[in-house]
Formats: sequence, structure tokens, C-alpha cells
Amino acid sequence: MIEFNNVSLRYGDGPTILRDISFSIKKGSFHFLTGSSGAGKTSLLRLLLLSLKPSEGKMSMLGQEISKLDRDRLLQLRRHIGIVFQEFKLLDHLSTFENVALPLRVLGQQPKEYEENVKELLNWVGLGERMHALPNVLSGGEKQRAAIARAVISRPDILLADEPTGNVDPELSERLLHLFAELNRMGTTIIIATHELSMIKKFNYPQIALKDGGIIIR
Amino acid sequence: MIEFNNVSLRYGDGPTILRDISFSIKKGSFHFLTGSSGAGKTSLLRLLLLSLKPSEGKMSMLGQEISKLDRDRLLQLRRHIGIVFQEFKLLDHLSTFENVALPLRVLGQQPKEYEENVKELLNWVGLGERMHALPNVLSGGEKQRAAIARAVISRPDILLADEPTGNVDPELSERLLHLFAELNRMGTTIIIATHELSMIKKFNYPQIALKDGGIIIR
Amino acid sequence: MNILNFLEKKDISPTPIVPTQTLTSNTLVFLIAIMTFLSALTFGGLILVQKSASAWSSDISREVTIQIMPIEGELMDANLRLAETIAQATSGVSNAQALSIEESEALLKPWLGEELDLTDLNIPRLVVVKLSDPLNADLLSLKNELKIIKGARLDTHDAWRDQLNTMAKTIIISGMLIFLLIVVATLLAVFFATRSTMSSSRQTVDVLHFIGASNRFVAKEFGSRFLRIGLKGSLIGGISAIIFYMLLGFITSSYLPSSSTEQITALFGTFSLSLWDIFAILSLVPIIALLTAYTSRLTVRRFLKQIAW
Amino acid sequence: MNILNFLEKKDISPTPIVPTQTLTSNTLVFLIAIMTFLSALTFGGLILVQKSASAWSSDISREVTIQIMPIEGELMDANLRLAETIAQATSGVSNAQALSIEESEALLKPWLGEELDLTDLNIPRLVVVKLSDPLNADLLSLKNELKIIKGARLDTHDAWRDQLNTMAKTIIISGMLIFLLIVVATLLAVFFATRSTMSSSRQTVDVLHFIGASNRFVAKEFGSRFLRIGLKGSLIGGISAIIFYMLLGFITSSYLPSSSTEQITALFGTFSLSLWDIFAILSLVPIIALLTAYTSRLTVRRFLKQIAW
Ligand SMILES: Nc1ncnc2c1ncn2[C@@H]1O[C@H](COP(=O)(O)OP(=O)(O)OP(=O)(O)O)[C@@H](O)[C@H]1O
Ligand SMILES: Nc1ncnc2c1ncn2[C@@H]1O[C@H](COP(=O)(O)OP(=O)(O)OP(=O)(O)O)[C@@H](O)[C@H]1O
Ligand SMILES: [Mg+2]
Ligand SMILES: [Mg+2]
Repeated sequence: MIEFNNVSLRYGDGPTILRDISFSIKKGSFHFLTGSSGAGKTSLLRLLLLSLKPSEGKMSMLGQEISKLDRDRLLQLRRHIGIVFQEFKLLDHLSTFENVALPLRVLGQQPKEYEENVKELLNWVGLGERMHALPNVLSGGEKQRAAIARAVISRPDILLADEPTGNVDPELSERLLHLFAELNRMGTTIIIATHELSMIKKFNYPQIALKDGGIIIR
Repeated sequence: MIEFNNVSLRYGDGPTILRDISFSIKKGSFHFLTGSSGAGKTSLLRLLLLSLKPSEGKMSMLGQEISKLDRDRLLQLRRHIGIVFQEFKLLDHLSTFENVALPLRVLGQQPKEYEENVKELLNWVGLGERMHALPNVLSGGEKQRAAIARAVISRPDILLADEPTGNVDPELSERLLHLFAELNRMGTTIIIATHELSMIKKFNYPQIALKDGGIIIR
Repeated sequence: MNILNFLEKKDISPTPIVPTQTLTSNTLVFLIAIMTFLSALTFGGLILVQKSASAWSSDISREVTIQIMPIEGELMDANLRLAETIAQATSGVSNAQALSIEESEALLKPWLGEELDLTDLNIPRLVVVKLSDPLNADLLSLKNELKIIKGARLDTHDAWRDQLNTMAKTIIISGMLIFLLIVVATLLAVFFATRSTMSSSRQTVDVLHFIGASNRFVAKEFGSRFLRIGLKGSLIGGISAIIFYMLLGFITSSYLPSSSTEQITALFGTFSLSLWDIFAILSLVPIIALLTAYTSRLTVRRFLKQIAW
Repeated sequence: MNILNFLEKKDISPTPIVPTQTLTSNTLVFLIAIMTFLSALTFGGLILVQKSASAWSSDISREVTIQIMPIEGELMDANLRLAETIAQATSGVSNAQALSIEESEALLKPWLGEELDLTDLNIPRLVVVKLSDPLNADLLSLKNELKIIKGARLDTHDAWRDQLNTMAKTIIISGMLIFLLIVVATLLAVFFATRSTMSSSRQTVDVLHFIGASNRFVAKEFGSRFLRIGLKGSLIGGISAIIFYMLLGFITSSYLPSSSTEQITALFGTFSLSLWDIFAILSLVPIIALLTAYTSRLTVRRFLKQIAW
């Protein structure tokens, strides 16, 4: 599903952030991505989202060697990936509902087709009442939940999430992780970057730990 | 130091977020502010920062009744308050160093005067090497630490922090809380909004808990 | 501007993905409106000058004159009649008429003074020949045939007409230069403004990319927005220009002292644009809107090329 | 534009709090440059027209004519001498000279035809009176004194001069209208662009407020930036306009057929701006820069009023 072969990453001519990383992730698995602040978790997720090119090494996703794809194929591939950004990246001028519906719109679906689904999901993450609010009046945790909803609405094959529970209380955190687990059971491959030790302990999925540019899977 | 008398808050004609809140906080105290996502923590902090007006009720800070102050006095008062925003609010075109130095510049200090202090503080929060980087190349945790450094650089009388450790690992979290505790010992009144139960337990300061628009102090 | 609101709407349900009502886009609308206004002004000016120049020129070319010198031993009246007959027989001539002595005097008076009595002088006499078809009139054969009359000379006013044409051409060429300048400036302005709008929509583009939108999709979303901005701006500008001309025509005809009105009329013709002229000016509107859309489409393309990997 | 870089710098160490090199500000610079260019063009045009109008007008007013009709029993030559003497004795007259018969003929020829021999006709004769001081010349007394010569008449070309003045005034007033229009458009454009720049700097303003910066501090930071933008834009525009005029002068004098050059010269005088004119045009630069700074200062103030509580 996902294969990294001696992948290295550095920004411009700064220090090397990831060094000679190799690993493979099977379809339908669930991993936590851990590491101290600045270790490169977000960077690794950006590689997986195909929004960064590795400085060296090869990676393939969903059976395709990335370096061989042209731009259109890349964008196509991205539609199979859902992402929750650390800083949310919601569009300020669209309502919560419309932000969440965006991936479906890009896929060409009509409002009638997706309306029900989007509303149901919003209710599930507790945003049913804030559906028509614009992102900049949402609380931190509400934005985060909207970002999660946007990432999962199109039932992607791969779900990447960058500290998706950093802004919500432990109770809600657990609820959201159960959502991820549910998706996982339905076949989605999931990678979640997180600091929350309590979550990691409770759910006990394998970890990809970043340290000094290398990784340990445990 | 800080006095709330039957303060209520609602945005426009939305639901009431805070209802009839009264409490007082003594100079030099340290409180955690807790409550589930959307409970109104950020809103309460914005009241304290004087960036929101209460819909009803009276509040006074640093011995001054807020509703009686004109704009210039308000801005003056703000210089005694340091704030760490949930979404950081760093200026994208200024380097980390300059972002942190901003409050001193506003106070009229010259680069020579503040350079040493700023560098020392940046080293302390672990950003010594990223000093000249622009915010948008910083990792989530790095941004958060820069925001914290900016809030404390001018040694404010009151420090407000909105989930200041949501994006850093537990180790660094504790280190940052020790920084806050240190400031508190030197006389700064501190209020920190947070979800992290482990921190709350470990440091065991009193809590202001928001629930259904009311508060419980324990 | 409320009547232009319909330009903002699309089908009802989903909000456009690219924000429509931002200050930057208002600035762009305003900028395009100004530039359209100025282009339309120059363009209208060109039309007016061109019209009066061709009016002058055709007034002149519709008339040639036969001048007959008084020569000892020739009968002036007979010669005048002969000249008339020859002229009338020439193809392309509608009418030939000798001026009476009084009329000739009237022509000379401003130059020789009021009190002059020319009756006992032998002054040259004129036959005014009106052409029905100035381009195809056979002036050469007329000239040849007039050789049988002693002292007759054909004056086709060529020198005058040449001068007038040169002058009109000069004015029109200068005007066209200015017009071109303004159009180039408009395009540059649109280019810069598009880039700045794009960069303030950078976030939107990024997000669309991250959720797998193709460049086509993004370019389309932006393109339709800029087309609407361009249409709105150029409509406002074009209509203002027409209103401006109407006001100008109104003011010159009703408020200015009539002496200066005459001057203006002599220089520019009347400030009255025909329906056709208004139509021509309004035709700038879609042209500028399309140029805007095209420029911004190119800009968006380039922008997208730069940020994707 | 590299030579203008110095405008970007301030003292070395701290980065300006308001971002200096954004696309929006480039758009604003460009916009101001265009508007300054167009203002300068109109302004230069006004100067040229005004100059040639006053040149015409003074050419005409430096000369009056005495016309003497041939009258039975009067000696024309004696009358001409007498008119010369009277005129020369009048204050403000520098010189009076009767035209010879040949000169008078030359004046009439274009109207009466080449072959005409006027020697045996009694045509009216002219005395050309040159004025050294047109404004103070005592033309009234000249007119009165000429009454002793039978058939003499003073022609002061007043009608001509009036017409010319009206025409020049009309052109200048229209030009000033356009000039005003462009200036107003510039200010509006600056207003809109400032607002859009401000709103894209909203984040900066917010942060400055939250850390307790006074409105004075914020307004100062923005003000100095907009002054620099205004200066840069208006300098570029003003210099371009001067270069444009130089090129135009060069092209008209070297490339156009001389006949059209003559036309242009007749209409506009030569396209040569004196140092003073260039100076006058360049004086638009600081004016527009200051207007920009002022407009944006007002805009910033209003903006700050709106967002603080
Ligand atoms: N675009 C960039 N250009 C240069 N350096 C960058 C860029 N993005 C990130 N970095 C640097 O790379 C390092 C790793 O960043 P990254 O965001 O991957 O860390 P992270 O593990 O996500 O940290 P956190 O837990 O704090 O979010 C950091 O030191 C950061 O400053
Ligand atoms: N400007 C605003 N206009 C309208 N509603 C707002 C605005 N800001 C916040 N709200 C609403 O007020 C409620 C409380 O928001 P607030 O940001 O104070 O919550 P919070 O306790 O900080 O939550 P979190 O832990 O998720 O950050 C939320 O439901 C939010 O949507
Ligand atoms: Mg990160
Ligand atoms: Mg909050």
C-alpha cells in the first residue's frame, strides 16, 4: 500500500529532517506517528500527501511509483487520501457545511446527492448546530472537528491526521478516535500523528516513532 | 486584580455563551481554565484581554473598571497583559526573533536593548536555532513556543494562555509549565486554558471550570 | 451598483468556491471601470474627430470651382455660360452655377473692405461646380475641355483637402496612441491585480489541491470569477463614459456661451454620439471583460504551474 | 525599478512591522504610476495648448491694420504717409509701415487668382502698425486721429482675438475637466487599494492591538509605508510621462512628414517642454505621493476606528 525506500528529506539547504527512511504499511492498518516537536511528523505526512517531494529515495503509494506520475495522475491519486491538517486549513468564506462538502464537490457530486451524508457526519462530530457558521467564529475544537469531517467525508483509502485531537477534551478525543477506528474497520488505512500518550496507550495500535531523523516501528 | 460581576456574553443574537459569571482572581495567583470544547474558554480569555465587551455585567482589571475606560487607556492596559492564542497569531513576514521582540518594540525599546533578552528566552524554549526562520516554516510546536515567548517577553502582570501545550509533546509541555510557574513566582497572575488532565493533576493549581455557561472554581 | 448584482449570482445552492466579494476584487472592479471609462473617452473622442474631419473633407470635396479671368476681347457672360454647360456635361457633376457679381463681391468683401464697390472693376468670376459623386467625377476631362475658354482655370481645392486630411490623420494617430497606451495599462493593471488576488486566494488554491482538485477545476473556478469582475467593471466604466458624453453634450449646448459652443462644434462637430457610436463604445465593454478574463486565466495558469510540484 | 529600491530601505536593523513588498502593494504602486502618468500627460497637454494659444493671441495683438479705401479726389500716397505718421506718434506703437502695391497684391492673389494684375485697379491699401506694448497701446486715440483721413479705417482684429481666446479657453477648460477626473479617479483608486491592503494586513493590525500598540503607533507604521508606495508610484509615472514627451517631440520632429509636423506645430506649438514645464510636471509627483499618504492615513484611521471597541 505505502512503501518508502531510503527516503530522505531536507528543506532547501537546511538540515536533513528525515534520513534514509524505509518502511512499508499494509492496506487496512492503523498507525500512530509519534516524535517530539520538530521531529518531522508533519513533514512525513506531507510526503504521504504528495505535497512534498522526497530529496532522495523512492516512495510508492496505492501501487504506484510516485516519481513516475505526472501532475494529473498525482492529483487523481490525492482524491484517495484524506487529510486533517494540524492548522485545520478550512476555507474562511465557506460555511462549515460547505467546507466539509468540498471534497465531494471536487469529485463532481451535486448538492442533492451529498447533503444527507454531510449533515449526518456533522451531527456525529457534534457540529450539527454549528453547520452554517463560518470557520472564524468556531472554537478551536470545533474547527478541528470540521477538519476531521472534511477528511473522512469522501471515505478515502488512506487517512492522514496531524494531531487531530490537540484541541478537544479527552472525552471528545476518544469519541473521534472511535470514528477513526470505525473507518479503519471498513478498510481505510490510517496514520495519526499525535502527542497524547494516554490515547496511544488506550488504543494500542502500532507506532511509527520519529527520532533524530530515523524511525522505529513498534 | 481581576473582578467579574454577573458578566454575561453572547455573540450577536446567538446563544448565551457565558451566563451571569462572578469571580475574582487575586494578584499572583495561578489558575487552570477548563471546560469541554465550545464551552467558552477562549471567549472568557478574550474578555480578559479586553478584546470582547461583555454583553452584560461589570468587570474590572488591575483596579480599573473596564466600561469606564476610553480606547487609549484600554490599549495602555493591554500592555500589562500577555496572551498566547490558540491559533498562535504570529506575523508571517517577521522572523521568529522579531515576532517575539514585537511587544518590546511597541513599548519603544531599541534593538540593542532587547536583543539579549529575546535570544535568551528563545534558547530557553528551544527555538535558538530557528530564530531567523519565518513562522510558516516552523512546525506546530515551534510556532506555539514562539507564541509563548512573545507573550512572556515583556513580563506582563497578567498572562493568559489558550491551550499553550496542545501541540507539543508531554516532556516539553512540562518544561513550558515550569516556565509559567517561574513567572508566577515572580508575581505574574496566570490563567491557562487547557484540556490536558495529566498537567492539571501534576501541577495542581486551582481550576476555573466552565460548564453550561456557568463556572465552578475548585 | 445594485443593478449589477445579478452578475454575482450563479445557480442558487452552493457558495462559489472562490470568494466573490472581497475588497481586492472590488479594487479590481474599480480599476477596470476607470480604465474602461478612459478608453471609452479616448475612443469616443476619436470617433468625434474622425467624423468632423470626414465631414469637412467631404464638404470640400463635394465642390470644385472654375475661375475665369477677365481678358480683353472675351465676353465674360458667354464664357460663364459655356463653362456651366461644359461642367454640367461632365460625369459625376450634379450642378454647375456661375456666381453673380454680387456674390463674388460678397466673397471678396471681408478682404477688401465694406465700402468697396466692385461693379466697375473687372474682377475674376467663379463657377461653383457641385459633384454628386466626388470619387468618380471625371475632373481630368473637365480640366481639358475648359481649355477652350480663355482665362479659365479649374480649382479642385486639393491643397486644402490634403492639409485637412493630414491634420485629421495626425490627431487620430495621436488619439490611437493614447488609446493603445490605456489599453496596455489596463491589461497590465489586470495582470498585477489578478496576481495579488490570486496570492490572497493562495490558501483556497492550496486546499483545493490537497483534496485532489485538478488544475482545470481550479482554473475554471477562478476564470468565471474574473470574467464576472471584468464584466462588472467594464460595464460600470462604459456606462459612465456614455453618461459623461451625454452630460458634456448637454452642458455644451445649454450652458456655455454660444461663441465657444461654435468653436467646439467647429473643432469636434457636435458632441452628439449616434446610436451606432454608443454601440461602438459599448462594444469595448465585452472586449475589456474578455481581455480581463483571458489575462487572469493566463495568470492563474502560470500561478498553478508554479505551486504544484 | 531597481534604482527606486532606496525607497524601500529605512534604518537597517528591524524589519518594518507592516510588510513592504507584497503583491498588493506592487499593484498599488503600478496603479499610482499609471494615474500619475495620465495626469502628467493631461497636464503637459494643457501647458502646450495654453502656450500656443497665448503665442497666437500675442502674435495677433501685436499688430493692427489701417485700411485706406481709394476715394475719388484723395491722394492715396499722401494719405498713406499721413497714416504712418499718426500711427508712429501714438503711444505703444513701435513701427508703422504702408504695404506697397505689390505686397497688397500678394495678399489678394490667393483669392483673386494668379494672373490678376491689380496695378491699374484702385484697390484699398493697408498700413501695418506694430505695437510694442499691446496692452497699453492707445488704440482709441489712434482711431480718433485717423478720422482726418477720408476712407481710413482701423482694424484691431478684435473679433479674431476673441474667437481665438474663446477657443483656447474651451480647450483648456475641457483639459482641466479631464485632469480633475483623473485626479479624482486616482484618489478613489488609492482609497480602494488602501482598504484592500489594510484588510489583507488585518492580521497585523489585530496582533499589534492585542499587544497594546496605540492607534498612533499603528497609523504611523502604515502611513510611512503608503507614503513610500505613493512616492515610488508617482515617480515612476512622472518620469515615464517626461520620457513619453521627449520621445513624442523626437518622433514628430524627425519621423513624421513635414506637412503633418507643421499642422501639429500650428495646433500645439512645438512639442518641446521647457525645463520649467518639466519641473511643473514633476511637481505632480510629490503632490500625488502626499495625496496618497493622506488618503491612506484617513482610510487607516477609519479602519482602526471600526475594529477597536
Ligand atoms: N517549509 C519548511 N522550510 C524549512 N523548514 C521547515 C519547513 N517546514 C518545517 N520545517 C522545519 O522542519 C522541522 C520539522 O518540522 P515538522 O513540522 O515536520 O515537525 P513536527 O514533527 O510536525 O513538529 P510538531 O509536533 O511541533 O508539529 C522543524 O524544525 C521545522 O522548523
Ligand atoms: N465570533 C463568534 N461569533 C459567534 N459565535 C462564536 C464566536 N466565537 C466563538 N463562538 C461560539 O461560541 C462558543 C464558545 O467558543 P469558544 O471559542 O469560547 O470555546 P472554547 O471553550 O475555547 O472551545 P475549544 O476548546 O474548542 O477551543 C462556540 O460554540 C463557538 O462556536
Ligand atoms: Mg507538526
Ligand atoms: Mg478555544
